[in-house]
Amino acid sequence: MQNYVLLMVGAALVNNVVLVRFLGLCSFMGVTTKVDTATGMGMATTFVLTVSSVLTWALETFLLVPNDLTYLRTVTFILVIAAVVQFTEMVVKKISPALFQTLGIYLPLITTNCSVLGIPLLNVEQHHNFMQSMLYGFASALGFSLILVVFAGLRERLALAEVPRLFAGPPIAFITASLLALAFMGFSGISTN
Amino acid sequence: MSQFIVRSGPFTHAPTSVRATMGLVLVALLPATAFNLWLFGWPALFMFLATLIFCLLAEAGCLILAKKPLMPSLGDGSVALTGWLLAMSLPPWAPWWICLLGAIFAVVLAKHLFGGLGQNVFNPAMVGRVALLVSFPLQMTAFVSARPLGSAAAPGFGQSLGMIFGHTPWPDQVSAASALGYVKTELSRGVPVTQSMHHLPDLMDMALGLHPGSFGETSALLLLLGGLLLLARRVITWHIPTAVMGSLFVLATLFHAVDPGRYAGGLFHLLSGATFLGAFFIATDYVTSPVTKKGQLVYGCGVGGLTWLIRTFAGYPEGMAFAVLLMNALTPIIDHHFRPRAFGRTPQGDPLPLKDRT
Amino acid sequence: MSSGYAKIFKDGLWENNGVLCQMLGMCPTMAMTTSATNGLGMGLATLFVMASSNLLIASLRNYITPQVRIPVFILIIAAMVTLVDMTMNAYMHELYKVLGLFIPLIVSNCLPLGRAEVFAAKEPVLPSFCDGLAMGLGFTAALTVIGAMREITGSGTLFADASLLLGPAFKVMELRLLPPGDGVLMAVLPPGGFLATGLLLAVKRMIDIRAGKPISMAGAHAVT
Amino acid sequence: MKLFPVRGGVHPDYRKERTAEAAIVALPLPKALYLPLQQHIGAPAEAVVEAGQRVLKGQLLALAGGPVSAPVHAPTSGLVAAIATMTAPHPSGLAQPTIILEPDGREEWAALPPPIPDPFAADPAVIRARVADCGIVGMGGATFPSAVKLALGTEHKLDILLLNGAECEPYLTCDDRLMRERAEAVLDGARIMAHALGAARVVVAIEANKPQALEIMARAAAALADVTVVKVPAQYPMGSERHLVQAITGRETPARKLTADLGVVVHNVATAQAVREAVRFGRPLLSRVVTVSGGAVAHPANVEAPLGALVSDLVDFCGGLTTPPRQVVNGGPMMGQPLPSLAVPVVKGMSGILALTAAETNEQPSEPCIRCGTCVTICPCGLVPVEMAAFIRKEDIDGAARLGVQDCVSCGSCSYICPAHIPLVHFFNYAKGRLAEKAREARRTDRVRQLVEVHNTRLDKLAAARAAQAAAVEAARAEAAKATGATGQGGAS
Amino acid sequence: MLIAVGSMALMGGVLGGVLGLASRYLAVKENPLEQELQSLLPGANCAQCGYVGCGQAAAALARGEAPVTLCPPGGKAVAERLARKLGVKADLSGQVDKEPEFALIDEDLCIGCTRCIRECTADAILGAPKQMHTVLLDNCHGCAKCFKVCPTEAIKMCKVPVTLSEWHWDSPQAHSGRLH
Amino acid sequence: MMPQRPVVHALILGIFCLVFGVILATTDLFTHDTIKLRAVEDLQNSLTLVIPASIHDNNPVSDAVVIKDGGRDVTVYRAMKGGTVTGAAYAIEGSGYGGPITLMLGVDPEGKILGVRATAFHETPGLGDRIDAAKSDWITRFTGLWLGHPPADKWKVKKDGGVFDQFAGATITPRGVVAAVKNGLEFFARHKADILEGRR
Ligand SMILES: Cc1cc2nc3c(=O)[nH]c(=O)nc-3n(C[C@H](O)[C@H](O)[C@H](O)COP(=O)(O)O)c2cc1C
Ligand SMILES: Cc1cc2nc3c(=O)[nH]c(=O)nc-3n(C[C@H](O)[C@H](O)[C@H](O)COP(=O)(O)O)c2cc1C
Ligand SMILES: Cc1cc2nc3c(=O)[nH]c(=O)nc-3n(C[C@H](O)[C@H](O)[C@H](O)COP(=O)(O)O)c2cc1C
Ligand SMILES: Cc1cc2nc3c(=O)[nH]c(=O)nc-3n(C[C@H](O)[C@H](O)[C@H](O)CO)c2cc1C
Ligand code: SF4
Ligand code: SF4
Ligand code: SF4
Ligand code: SF4
Ligand code: FES
Repeated sequence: MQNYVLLMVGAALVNNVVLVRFLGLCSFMGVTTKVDTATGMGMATTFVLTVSSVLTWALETFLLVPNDLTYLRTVTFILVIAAVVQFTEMVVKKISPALFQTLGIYLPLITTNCSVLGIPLLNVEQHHNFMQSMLYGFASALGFSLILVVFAGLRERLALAEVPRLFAGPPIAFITASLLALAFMGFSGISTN
Repeated sequence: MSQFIVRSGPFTHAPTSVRATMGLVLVALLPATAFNLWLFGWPALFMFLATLIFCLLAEAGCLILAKKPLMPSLGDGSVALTGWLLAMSLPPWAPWWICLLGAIFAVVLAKHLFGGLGQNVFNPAMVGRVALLVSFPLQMTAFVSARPLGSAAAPGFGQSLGMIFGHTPWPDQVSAASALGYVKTELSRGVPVTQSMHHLPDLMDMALGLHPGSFGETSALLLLLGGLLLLARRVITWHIPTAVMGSLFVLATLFHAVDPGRYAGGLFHLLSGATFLGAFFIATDYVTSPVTKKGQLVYGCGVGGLTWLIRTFAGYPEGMAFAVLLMNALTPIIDHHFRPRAFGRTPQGDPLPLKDRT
Repeated sequence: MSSGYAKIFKDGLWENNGVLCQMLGMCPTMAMTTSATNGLGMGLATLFVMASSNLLIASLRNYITPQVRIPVFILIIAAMVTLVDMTMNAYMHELYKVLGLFIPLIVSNCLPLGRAEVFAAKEPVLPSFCDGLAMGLGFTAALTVIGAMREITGSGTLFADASLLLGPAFKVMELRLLPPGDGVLMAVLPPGGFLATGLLLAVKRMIDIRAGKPISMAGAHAVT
Repeated sequence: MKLFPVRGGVHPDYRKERTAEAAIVALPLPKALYLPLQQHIGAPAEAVVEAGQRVLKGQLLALAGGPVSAPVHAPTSGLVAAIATMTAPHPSGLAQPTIILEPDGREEWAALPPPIPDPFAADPAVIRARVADCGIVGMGGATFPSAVKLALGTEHKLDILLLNGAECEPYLTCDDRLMRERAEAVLDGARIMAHALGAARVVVAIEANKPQALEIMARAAAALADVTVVKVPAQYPMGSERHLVQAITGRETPARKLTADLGVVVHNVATAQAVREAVRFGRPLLSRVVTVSGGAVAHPANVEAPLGALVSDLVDFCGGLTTPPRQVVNGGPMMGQPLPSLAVPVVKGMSGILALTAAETNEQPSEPCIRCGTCVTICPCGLVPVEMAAFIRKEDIDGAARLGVQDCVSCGSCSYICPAHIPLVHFFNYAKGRLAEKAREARRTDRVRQLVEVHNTRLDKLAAARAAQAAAVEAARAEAAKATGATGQGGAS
Repeated sequence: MLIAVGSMALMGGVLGGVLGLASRYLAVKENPLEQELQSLLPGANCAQCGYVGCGQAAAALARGEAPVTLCPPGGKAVAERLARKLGVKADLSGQVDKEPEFALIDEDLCIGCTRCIRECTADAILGAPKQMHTVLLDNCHGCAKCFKVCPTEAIKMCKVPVTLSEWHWDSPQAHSGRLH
Repeated sequence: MMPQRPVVHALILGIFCLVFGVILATTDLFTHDTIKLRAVEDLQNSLTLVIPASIHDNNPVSDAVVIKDGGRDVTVYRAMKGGTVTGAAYAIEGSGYGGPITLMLGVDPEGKILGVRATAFHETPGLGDRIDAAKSDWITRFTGLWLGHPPADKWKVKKDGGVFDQFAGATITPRGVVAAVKNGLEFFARHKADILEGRR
């Protein structure tokens, strides 16, 4: 139990996907102009990452390793993830326009977010079992969502600040992210195993 | 009359100003600063002045580049305060280039790239300190034990000048670990907290400030004095300091009760590190903390809790600066969620329902 | 048509640079720029993948239906990456030892997919290939510059270990600018990556302003 | 009586001592009176006299221009010199139609409507009609036509008429003096209004910084079972209707509702006195008490001035200006409006004329907001001034509206307290103006769309009718042709 | 080798089939303009435009809420393509809001020709043939159609005057009060 | 757009997968063994760093034994000269600031260190990465030491009362390495007989 908690704290805070692992940065920069968008994206990513962690665990355990096909890992992982995400999007769009507006519209963004491949690959690298894979995916996505929302809050405030012309927009966003990463270094060294 | 008719009312204003506010904070910092100048001697004075001057120069440089007038901003005391607080959070004998880089991190990076006073989202002094700590862990954890000015062990004027601005080596045997650092190192080699406590100054000395630490953080009592002045003059309110110290104390005491060998006690956490400096002077920075009282309580608890977490579990022995920056990042979200309830409206912003009158 | 190709290259290198304007492929931009050499290596590997995947996609685009477009594009890119990975591991092992870590990550880089969608899926083969090349070059340049910024300030060196990547002849590139241990460590840590990128964006904007170009603020209008 | 706490607010330097002991003095009749047609909220009044016409004191000069409007009467007898446009006592300095009356000094009364002998037996509608005819508007500053407010009793079940004697604005003492000098009249008027409203009780709320008024009013009320005098704490803006109601009843008026929905109607003490004059004596609203004060005024005083007297007349009456003022204000320093010049007339809502020195205004160039949060703490409406101003600064008016800028009562507390001297209220006034403008625009567009639709349908109908007519004519002609054809020949012309 | 190729092909077939099925049976009617616009956008779904992905960006473009220059990854090329598709000029910065106006008929010049009445779509002009015409201020929306047809130039377009109740404070940043 | 039957999409994606599957599988076919070979070469290269070439004439990779230690299998590569074991090398793991540190440790039959190298770690550049032989000679200073020299309670960094230098500003990494090397020597001491005699 304690192991799982540590695993999750590690994935969410200490080795935060965005600020430490450097995964999913394009979404991080793209969807954080508004808190609402960031929240939606966070929820959608949490869903996809959890599902894809489980799926790829199955793929790895039942197809790739038994047949010595690990060289196909990257290809099969990303293929399955992309297709599943696209399929989910279609299903949500059809069955619930409301859900589509809150979650579904974010799904296409997720395929081009490298955390959906990065986290499954990390799962493999760290030899996670089924439960660990799922929790790791889930917690990483929570960490991702947290940073997304926090950063969106900061950017909403920056949008109202008198930032010098040279830095307004993306440059100051990166500098803010830099200071956020600096703050997160406070968590470094928390042992998670 | 012509100049102000373009403005709507009110036509009377409270006798407040940014300058007066900042001035009061500077005054409140004086006792602790003076005491620590005495405690750490000439090198500390040079370090302090260097930091202050570099910060003022950095501000002036930024203002010139931004083509803004110099005086109102330089004179309102905010950058002096940033420099002062930065100096107070540096090791007392830090060399000049640490001061310079700190000033650049604090004033240029954390303040002026965001647009100057009031626009920054992170506490400039703490950005300066943390960037230095991360970049120069060695120099930033080189503390000294007290050598009061005038005592035999205190370095002389010329020697001190050399230590801060040149390459004069430190006198032997002055370097010392801070209390938090010592406990953490001992713990990492398996020495329980209960045992390492015996090698630390007693709580009275800790409260008075007679222990190694950053330049301005050691004297809890004098900082408290300054804090009370700020409270009395209503520059700050009780919410943030109480929340910071309360949450830190409660967490530390609880865990200490469960496992005294692993976790240091509440009083120790209060009196060591930058707890008082942080609670009264740093976490309270207007610009980077929430504007509502409820928000401030949440923010303060966050700072206290994270400080404890980082001190107890993470790689760095002291967590106040990180905790402040982390909560700075959360401030917009906190502000968003803890807006006061508007008159005649529900917390969600809808008009209150009309009650049936009977 | 030559001016068309000139424009493609100008776009890739400056006007519509993948990192500095499109802000795609940010992950390797942050993760792989602790030194100029790393940036260069990652850039070159990406360059190869982008050029070849653009080439393939442009030639096959007429056979792909919209419903399966994204999976197919991703498949092609991933296959190219795996191909590069295996080949380099086997036949360019020394180089692989330096770059090996970065290569699988190219799949998840969103720049190749972005270019596939925006260019290769719509344009003929040769321009697409050039676009991949140009975007890859721009990407390489940006990563190398960011890497250099971080390496100089963080470790005091420039192009350290470049000879491992490019061969012993490039030993001359390896410079030491500060005494060992004198760097600002933050630069090579995560905050440094964001900071260097932010500063580079500001520099680019300054140059564009000097050149009298209108400045674009991505996403800025949506916030007002 | 148990009071309830009110959130926020400030304690400005009251400076009331300068005029608190100055008994009300009447202004000698000036050479000319300038009576703007718009002295109230609502539609402007419409002049019913012409230039050159002689009028008597109390005679109707302009008729209410709509259901929410108020008539204007002659404050004295004299000659209508002209009806011209003239700078309004308004920050815009816009010109507006004004009746210029040259007094003849004879103070000849016109035939007034007869007194209502026993107002407490009269039909509320009669009282309302009288109040409307006498041109009475709220004298607490809002200048809302009082008769409209007196009609609230017809739709709401009212318990309390709350008489607003808070006078929370610094400097102003006109209500204070009125209560001290004419307590019986004020209470009589209040009870008449309570009767008109159908409210059983009158509660008089007076701030604690007016002990004499409290005492005198309490004494006057002692004999009246239905009147209670309550001491409320001196806490700006206690005089604000909704906050006063909260302090007295503990109930919070829901946004976009009226206090009447809670069973309370608030009127100013001067309004009450004016209502009494109208009901008991048939006298329209002709004059008002104005506090003339401020550091630049030689002898501050409470002046009862005929409406239409120039501000400069009052200032001269008070000894003139000792130094050039930094600001001349209509009303109190917190909510008052700057006056464009001294050559503007006294109007019904003008409770004070303040000539303030720079030291008094303490106006300083604004600095960047340091997010101290004081404005949030003190805003009596629970708003977040700092954020609203940030949105407005970026011209995001809708963002400010989402934060509730329209709930702001412009009390000025936030601007008063702001250490960075940011003109917060000015930002909010601007935003509210822009929002109102947008709403007007939207209404206008809607109206135009409707008009165009009507126009088009009319044209269509017309075209259809014409087509039908043409077809009929055609048919008739064909018919006729057939007929002629059938009968052989001959010309149907 | 066989397993590798076989499993890959199988995966591809199954996934392709599923997506194909989905696209057929889960299809949702979409605005064709939106779809066309979306096909012009990069499809990088990076959200830098401030919308959630290219689909939402296209929808906003179709609604006319977004400028054609919205997409940083697309750069100038996409902006031009979008502009061509939507038939707008890419550079819209020169446009200024017109202040509201109304028509005023100079009664001395009006010859009662009624041409203006026929033009006015808002029924804002009163009058009969050979009689003087006046404009109902409340109805006129300043379209200036009447202004263009008047043979005697009796119609002038005037700025709507600010009334006391319509006036409002200018922004404190404007530093240009109407008073001095 | 022509409406297409689902099977068309299935075919397209299937064929693409098939084609690229063939391509990748073929490449794998050609590169599989080479890649394996390279891995072995890498291993050999790291072994030569900790076992001097002069003391053996065999290929240590092929003379490996697997030792069970606790629940772990440790592969020990043995250097032999003329059939007698002259040295042994094996991977050990320590924990540093940035996570696990993998080291290769070479010892002679007496348990004296022939060499230590860090082969994989994530320590901070400029701080902990000085355990890399390319960055500083710190790691080479283990050569020639054994469990009694320095005495067992001095196998610590100076800060903890031992004899090993810590890095300025980084104690955790050296502490981890010293502890790992000490553990490695104790492992050898425990299994000396098995290793020397080649029992598994
Ligand atoms: C039926 C009715 C409608 C009213 N509508 C408004 C209104 O739209 N705007 C307004 O300012 N006051 C209106 N009032 C007057 C308010 O009750 C209140 O007296 C006025 O807003 C001034 O109060 P204040 O100065 O505290 O804001 C209305 C009163 C009545 C009886
Ligand atoms: C902030 C604020 C302060 C006010 N202060 C007073 C006051 O001190 N005295 C007063 O009579 N009205 C004051 N008013 C106006 C009252 O809200 C209300 O309009 C008035 O009492 C209604 O009476 P009337 O219609 O007779 O003027 C204030 C309004 C606001 C918004
Ligand atoms: C950014 C950063 C990176 C660090 N990296 C290392 C590291 O690689 N190795 C290490 O032993 N300590 C590392 N540390 C931790 C400290 O520098 C130091 O080791 C710790 O505070 C205890 O060392 P001391 O006892 O010498 O103070 C790092 C600290 C920071 C801030
Ligand atoms: C109570 C109080 C506390 C402050 N604390 C800090 C601080 O911790 N760090 C700092 O850089 N400035 C501090 N300031 C000064 C000022 O807010 C700072 O320069 C701004 O953050 C710069 O925009 C403080 C000011 C006040 C009034
Ligand atoms: S009172 Fe002024 S300085 Fe303080 S938060 Fe409000 S606007 Fe900012
Ligand atoms: S925001 Fe409005 S209501 Fe609140 S204090 Fe400011 S002026 Fe008063
Ligand atoms: S910025 Fe362009 S590529 Fe990115 S989501 Fe918007 S439209 Fe798509
Ligand atoms: S301007 Fe337009 S609306 Fe106005 S009167 Fe002329 S035609 Fe009618
Ligand atoms: S490279 Fe774009 S999300 Fe990672």
